Amino acid sequence: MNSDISIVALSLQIALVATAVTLPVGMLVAWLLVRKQFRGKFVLDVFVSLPLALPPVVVGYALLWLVGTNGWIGRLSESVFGSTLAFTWIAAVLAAAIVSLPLVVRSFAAALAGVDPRLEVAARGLGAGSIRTFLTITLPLAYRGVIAGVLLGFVRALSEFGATIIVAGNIPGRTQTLPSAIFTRISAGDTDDAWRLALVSVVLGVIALAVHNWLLKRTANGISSSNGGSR
Amino acid sequence: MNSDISIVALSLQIALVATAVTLPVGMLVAWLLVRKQFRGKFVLDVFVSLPLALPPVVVGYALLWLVGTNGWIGRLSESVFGSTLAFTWIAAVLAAAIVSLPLVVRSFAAALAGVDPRLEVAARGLGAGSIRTFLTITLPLAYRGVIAGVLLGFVRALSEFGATIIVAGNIPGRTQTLPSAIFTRISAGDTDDAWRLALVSVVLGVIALAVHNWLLKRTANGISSSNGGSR
Amino acid sequence: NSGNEVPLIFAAASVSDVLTESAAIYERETGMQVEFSFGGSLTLANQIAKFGAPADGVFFVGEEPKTILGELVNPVPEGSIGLVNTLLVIGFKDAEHVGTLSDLAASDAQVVIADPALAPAGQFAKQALESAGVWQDIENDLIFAVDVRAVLAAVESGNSDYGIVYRTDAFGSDSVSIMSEIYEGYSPIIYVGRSVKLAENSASAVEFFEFLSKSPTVRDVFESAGFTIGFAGEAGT
Amino acid sequence: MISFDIRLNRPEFSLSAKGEFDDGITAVFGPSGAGKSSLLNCLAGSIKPSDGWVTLDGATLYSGPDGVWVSPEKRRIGTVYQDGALFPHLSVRKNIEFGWKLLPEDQRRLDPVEIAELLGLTHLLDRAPNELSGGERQRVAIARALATSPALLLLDEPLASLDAARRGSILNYLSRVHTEFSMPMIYVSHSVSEVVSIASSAMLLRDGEVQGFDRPSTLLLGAASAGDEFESFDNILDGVIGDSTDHLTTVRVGDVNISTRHQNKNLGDRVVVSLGANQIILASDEPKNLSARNIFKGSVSEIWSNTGKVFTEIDVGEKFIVELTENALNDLGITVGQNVFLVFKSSSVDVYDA
Amino acid sequence: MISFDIRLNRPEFSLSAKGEFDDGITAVFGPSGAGKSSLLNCLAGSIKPSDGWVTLDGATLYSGPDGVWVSPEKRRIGTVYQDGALFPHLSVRKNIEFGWKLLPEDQRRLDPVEIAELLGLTHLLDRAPNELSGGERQRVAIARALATSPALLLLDEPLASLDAARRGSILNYLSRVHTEFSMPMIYVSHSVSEVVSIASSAMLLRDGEVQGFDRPSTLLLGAASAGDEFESFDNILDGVIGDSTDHLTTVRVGDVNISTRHQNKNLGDRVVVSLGANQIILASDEPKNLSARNIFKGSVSEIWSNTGKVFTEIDVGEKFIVELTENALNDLGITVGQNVFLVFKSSSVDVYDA
Ligand SMILES: Nc1ncnc2c1ncn2[C@@H]1O[C@H](COP(=O)(O)OP(=O)(O)OP(=O)(O)O)[C@@H](O)[C@H]1O
Ligand SMILES: Nc1ncnc2c1ncn2[C@@H]1O[C@H](COP(=O)(O)OP(=O)(O)OP(=O)(O)O)[C@@H](O)[C@H]1O
Ligand SMILES: [Mg+2]
Ligand SMILES: [Mg+2]
Repeated sequence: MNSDISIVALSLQIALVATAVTLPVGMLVAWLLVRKQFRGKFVLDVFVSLPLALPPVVVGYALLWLVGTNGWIGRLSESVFGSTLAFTWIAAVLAAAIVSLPLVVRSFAAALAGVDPRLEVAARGLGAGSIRTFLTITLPLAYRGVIAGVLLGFVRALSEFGATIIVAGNIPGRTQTLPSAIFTRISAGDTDDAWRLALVSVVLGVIALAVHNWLLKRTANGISSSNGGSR
Repeated sequence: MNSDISIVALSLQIALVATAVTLPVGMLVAWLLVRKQFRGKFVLDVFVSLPLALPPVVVGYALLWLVGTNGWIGRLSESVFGSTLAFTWIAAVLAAAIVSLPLVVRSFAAALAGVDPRLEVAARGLGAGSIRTFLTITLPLAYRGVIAGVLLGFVRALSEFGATIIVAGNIPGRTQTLPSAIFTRISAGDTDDAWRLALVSVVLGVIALAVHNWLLKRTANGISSSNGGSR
Repeated sequence: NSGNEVPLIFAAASVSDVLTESAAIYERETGMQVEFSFGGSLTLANQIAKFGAPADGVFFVGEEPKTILGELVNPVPEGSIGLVNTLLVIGFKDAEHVGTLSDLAASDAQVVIADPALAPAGQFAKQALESAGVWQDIENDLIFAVDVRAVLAAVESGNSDYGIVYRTDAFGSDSVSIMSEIYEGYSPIIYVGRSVKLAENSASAVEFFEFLSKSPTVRDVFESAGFTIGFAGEAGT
Repeated sequence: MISFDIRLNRPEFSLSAKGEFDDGITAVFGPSGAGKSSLLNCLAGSIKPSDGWVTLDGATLYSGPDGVWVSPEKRRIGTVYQDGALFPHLSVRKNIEFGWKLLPEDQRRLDPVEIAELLGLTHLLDRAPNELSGGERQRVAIARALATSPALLLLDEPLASLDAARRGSILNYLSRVHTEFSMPMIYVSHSVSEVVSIASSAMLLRDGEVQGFDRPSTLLLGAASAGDEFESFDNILDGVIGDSTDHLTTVRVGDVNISTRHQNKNLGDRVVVSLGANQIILASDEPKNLSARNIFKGSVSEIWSNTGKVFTEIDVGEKFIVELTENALNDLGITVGQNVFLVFKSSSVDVYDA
Repeated sequence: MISFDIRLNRPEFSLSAKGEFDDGITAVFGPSGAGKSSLLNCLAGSIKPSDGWVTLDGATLYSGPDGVWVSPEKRRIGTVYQDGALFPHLSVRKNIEFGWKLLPEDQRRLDPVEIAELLGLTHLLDRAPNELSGGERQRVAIARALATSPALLLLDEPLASLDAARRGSILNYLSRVHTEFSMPMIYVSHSVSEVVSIASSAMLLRDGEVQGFDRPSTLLLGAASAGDEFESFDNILDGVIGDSTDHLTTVRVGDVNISTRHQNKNLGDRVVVSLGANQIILASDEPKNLSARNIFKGSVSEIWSNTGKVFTEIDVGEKFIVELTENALNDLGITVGQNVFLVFKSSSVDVYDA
């Protein structure tokens, strides 16, 4: 049970950090994809979407190459930290962030594109610069897609297994997340234990979903304090 | 190479059928979640979102139980087909559909919720019943999220591995999809072959993304034949 | 020096519970620690051989992983402990009894084994079927599952009538019936520890493996999980 | 005929309206926020009242007590929304044809192409709504609602952003549609001239309450008295086109022949005449050598005053209401029963199709 | 002062407008689809012209040839959009304060609370925009733009869905803001009375071309002649409040003392007077015993006719334009130089703050 708690804690830590990374990155990418025209836009689009098209295991191996002694991330981190990131929790964060980024970007992009540009123009005319306009008008108006994207990304990060186990391993206490723990229990024939941990995953997912719905409702309320009777 | 083609064909078949299933189901669920109030709504919400919170392997085992002789799907299919669905391509479709459904539902729901209800009211007033209103007004106006949801769902189905390999196995020519073929090659140390297949996955993903972008643009154009100069 | 560092041992997930328990004993009795990363034997071997994963030791079963690792690992020292497993034919609870592999082949029923390309258990099963001379017969009725636990689950859930699994797996399940035990026709199924040649904490890994070989408490743990204990040199590793 | 008695409760507003509108054109007016749009929405079924009932031509559309609710698409009520509510993903053509296409062929009384033509939209048919100007959008909204040949047409300030010329021609078109297809209409507007020229009865709403329901002229007078919804009162009279010269047209109102600007109308056409009460001058002696073309002798039948304004009713065969200042009243020494002369210019008279 | 010479090309429309607006209130009018909103958007920077330039108080805001483009938030131009464009996710209060909060304290010349008060929005501050009526939304849009104390305020049909009373008080408030804060304004409207009461100059657009730029009265006359944008011509005159009685107020226009309805103004207040050309009667002899309070002697300085209407300019110290019919002209035998009497009612005169 004690180790259960530390597994959950580590999983949450990894998923939260991954979400904290994908949120701004995803927003930036979505914004670039939706509002900017530039060369290499499709390449960027492909690049962030790739991890969705590949089985996570492949993503895992690709990442392992990158963060390993021969990859550029690996060499960088070796010169900075004195070791590669492979088989550390940071590698798990990387894996989780990369596989959830496509979900986040796609949700954000659909939401941003749906915002009425005339309202942004109106905000500019009232003296708000482009960044402030984005933060105070575009983002709040895109809230449904943003909140959905964060939910998808977070929950996907929480359930990430295939890439994580390759690049971060399955080291109890250091990189063993809920999914890898479940896998280990199943492999060892510890079925009851495995289901118990799966149940924990479900509970975390339900909590995330409940928070998502609450945020959605709260934001919607903030946005229009009542919808009743409005034509 | 020949077998490559059949692997790709099977993968596409599975992903397409899965998408064909998740599209209407996802739409129905999203519509229920967004526009209806009913008891058990949150349960439904949790239920379709669960597969995202669980590692696919767990989903695979759960499915294996469901399609087994004691599961209700299993009993149904045994009475219809005389055998369980496990280790057939239909099981792979089931797995792919279930893991991609949450992405589809979430995207659709965010998009539907963003449609201005006043336009639906206007359509009703012009004589369109609720279904026609949904099809001719709500759906087209939610196009961004719908198209994004279909992309996410399709590509996720294409890359599905963890659940598929448990419930459908890895039978070349029958249930071996791209991801399982890649995994097999990697495990066998056939790295070159594995990377080649991974590249095929990437190409499929890029094509899907290109189609997505094209659809998005086409629909946007159909919706407003030019945006230039509009305030 | 580096010999005092905690070694990281890549171990088959199927022996994760017994190894974790042994590590606890190791720490209790010697004060030294050890870390594991669990996975499929082939996956682990590939991580090390092809992607330079930082393992100090490995602990798994089968020829294929060993081939993949080749010269990267040290040979198993004389007298090292090995966990020996055997194969069983299992059946869904109301499946007809089959006594031998030939009966199994003759039954025409669907049989699940682990995928020889993905799991050592599959390779052992394949060897057994081949040496029983029924591989050709049964090939069309075979279903390959990703690993041996998936085989067990497929039979437990009634999706397949028969399956070939390790003895240790079947012991944990009460929803399958054991049809027969297969004693021969495949390489010995032995989980052994090896240290990785150029790894930093290779020596600490060796120390842990030595402890496993010597400790009677550890031996109890292994035996109560259903393994037979063997030692290198005895059974031609 | 639509009848209703509804209540609608909102956090800071409640509407309570009861009425029965005949098959003419009924104007609904009142200050901003009075509940005009809310009332229309309740009739169309866009919003559900909190309580009450609505019937159209005898059929119950809504009944709170009986739990009856006819969904909007079954009501055959067309609505021109205040904000247009055009479908942004459909071209102007598809917007206009949206409801028309849903009609059984035999109920298609108006042709979308013709409507578009008459509302000056033909060159815009392939545009998207977001490529239209404000006035163009309003016209598309009108066309879209008309094309469904509704049994009742609700218009919520449909001409607010149109220029006078366009406004006049659309008003004309609307009244033609009204008579030709006997399509009852309910018309929300802030513009007196619109209300007066088109409506046969009017309802005044204020703060969610019905403050009056009468002929537009009568009601507008009350409104003017009650709180300046309008700056002035207009005399609205039914008439028939008489002789025309190049520059003038005579309109016969009862026994009175009124000179108006030249009208492109035929002898005998029925028209409605509107004449501001503040555009008529009274004279106690017969005036001479005035440019004013209309000088009629009559007698004062009534005098009353309202918020500092004085009104007199003068009977010259027809009754005209004239706005005066207190000073004028005193200077001329006007009393009830006295003979006076009405003086007004032909250009002060507006003439509309009846 | 804003100057511009811009071209804007759209698939089926092109705008080409050159002008220089002083720091008064400039009206822009013209038929629906003429390009009024497009022009305003080009000035505000909401859309980029295809070519040309725009300068405000000497600073270049846009120059096609030089590639200059000042982004909208740096222009200090406030815009009241035709469709409001309120932020749906912000309360009325936050909408109004949006731009105001972005201003450095020392540039906050108008107080949002006060603006809301004056526009009758105080009780709506905590509402969401989708809970407002059409007219309420328009007022919030005005308040939001005003609160940024812009160097130039653009108003695109800001009063289209308001009742007359509300409209009058807002027009009043706008002209007060204009003078008090010397805030230049550009005002798009279809309503003559609005244009005339508020603007000091006017531009007429038609089909994307500038058709005229002049004093509103002069231009409106031209417009009337050119195509009935308006039904009538109004005399617009500057005046000063004179004596008041209970019922009447005298307004001194040059040497002429005009009687108007009682005005709640102080002696000496500067005002603008509006009097419809079709509300004035001419008499060749001095009329007697008329209810009309304003009778002035003058002489005919000009006579001309336009699309069947005849106009005369009468000089009574000030020049008034009077619309007549051909018949009246002939009957009275009016010729240039002849002495005549102007007759009009005090209630025909509208008085606005200057
Ligand atoms: N969705 C809503 N929620 C709460 N209050 C609302 C809502 N919609 C309108 N109101 C309020 O109800 C009242 C009536 O609104 P309504 O739109 O019917 O007015 P109106 O008479 O049409 O005004 P206008 O002439 O300005 O369009 C107003 O006070 C308005 O603020
Ligand atoms: N985004 C657009 N794309 C193409 N054409 C447009 C677009 N917006 C407006 N137009 C066209 O440009 C012309 C001028 O439009 P604008 O909105 O400036 O007219 P307006 O004078 O403001 O009319 P109104 O009084 O009806 O608001 C119109 O013909 C209109 O159809
Ligand atoms: Mg309204
Ligand atoms: Mg406009």
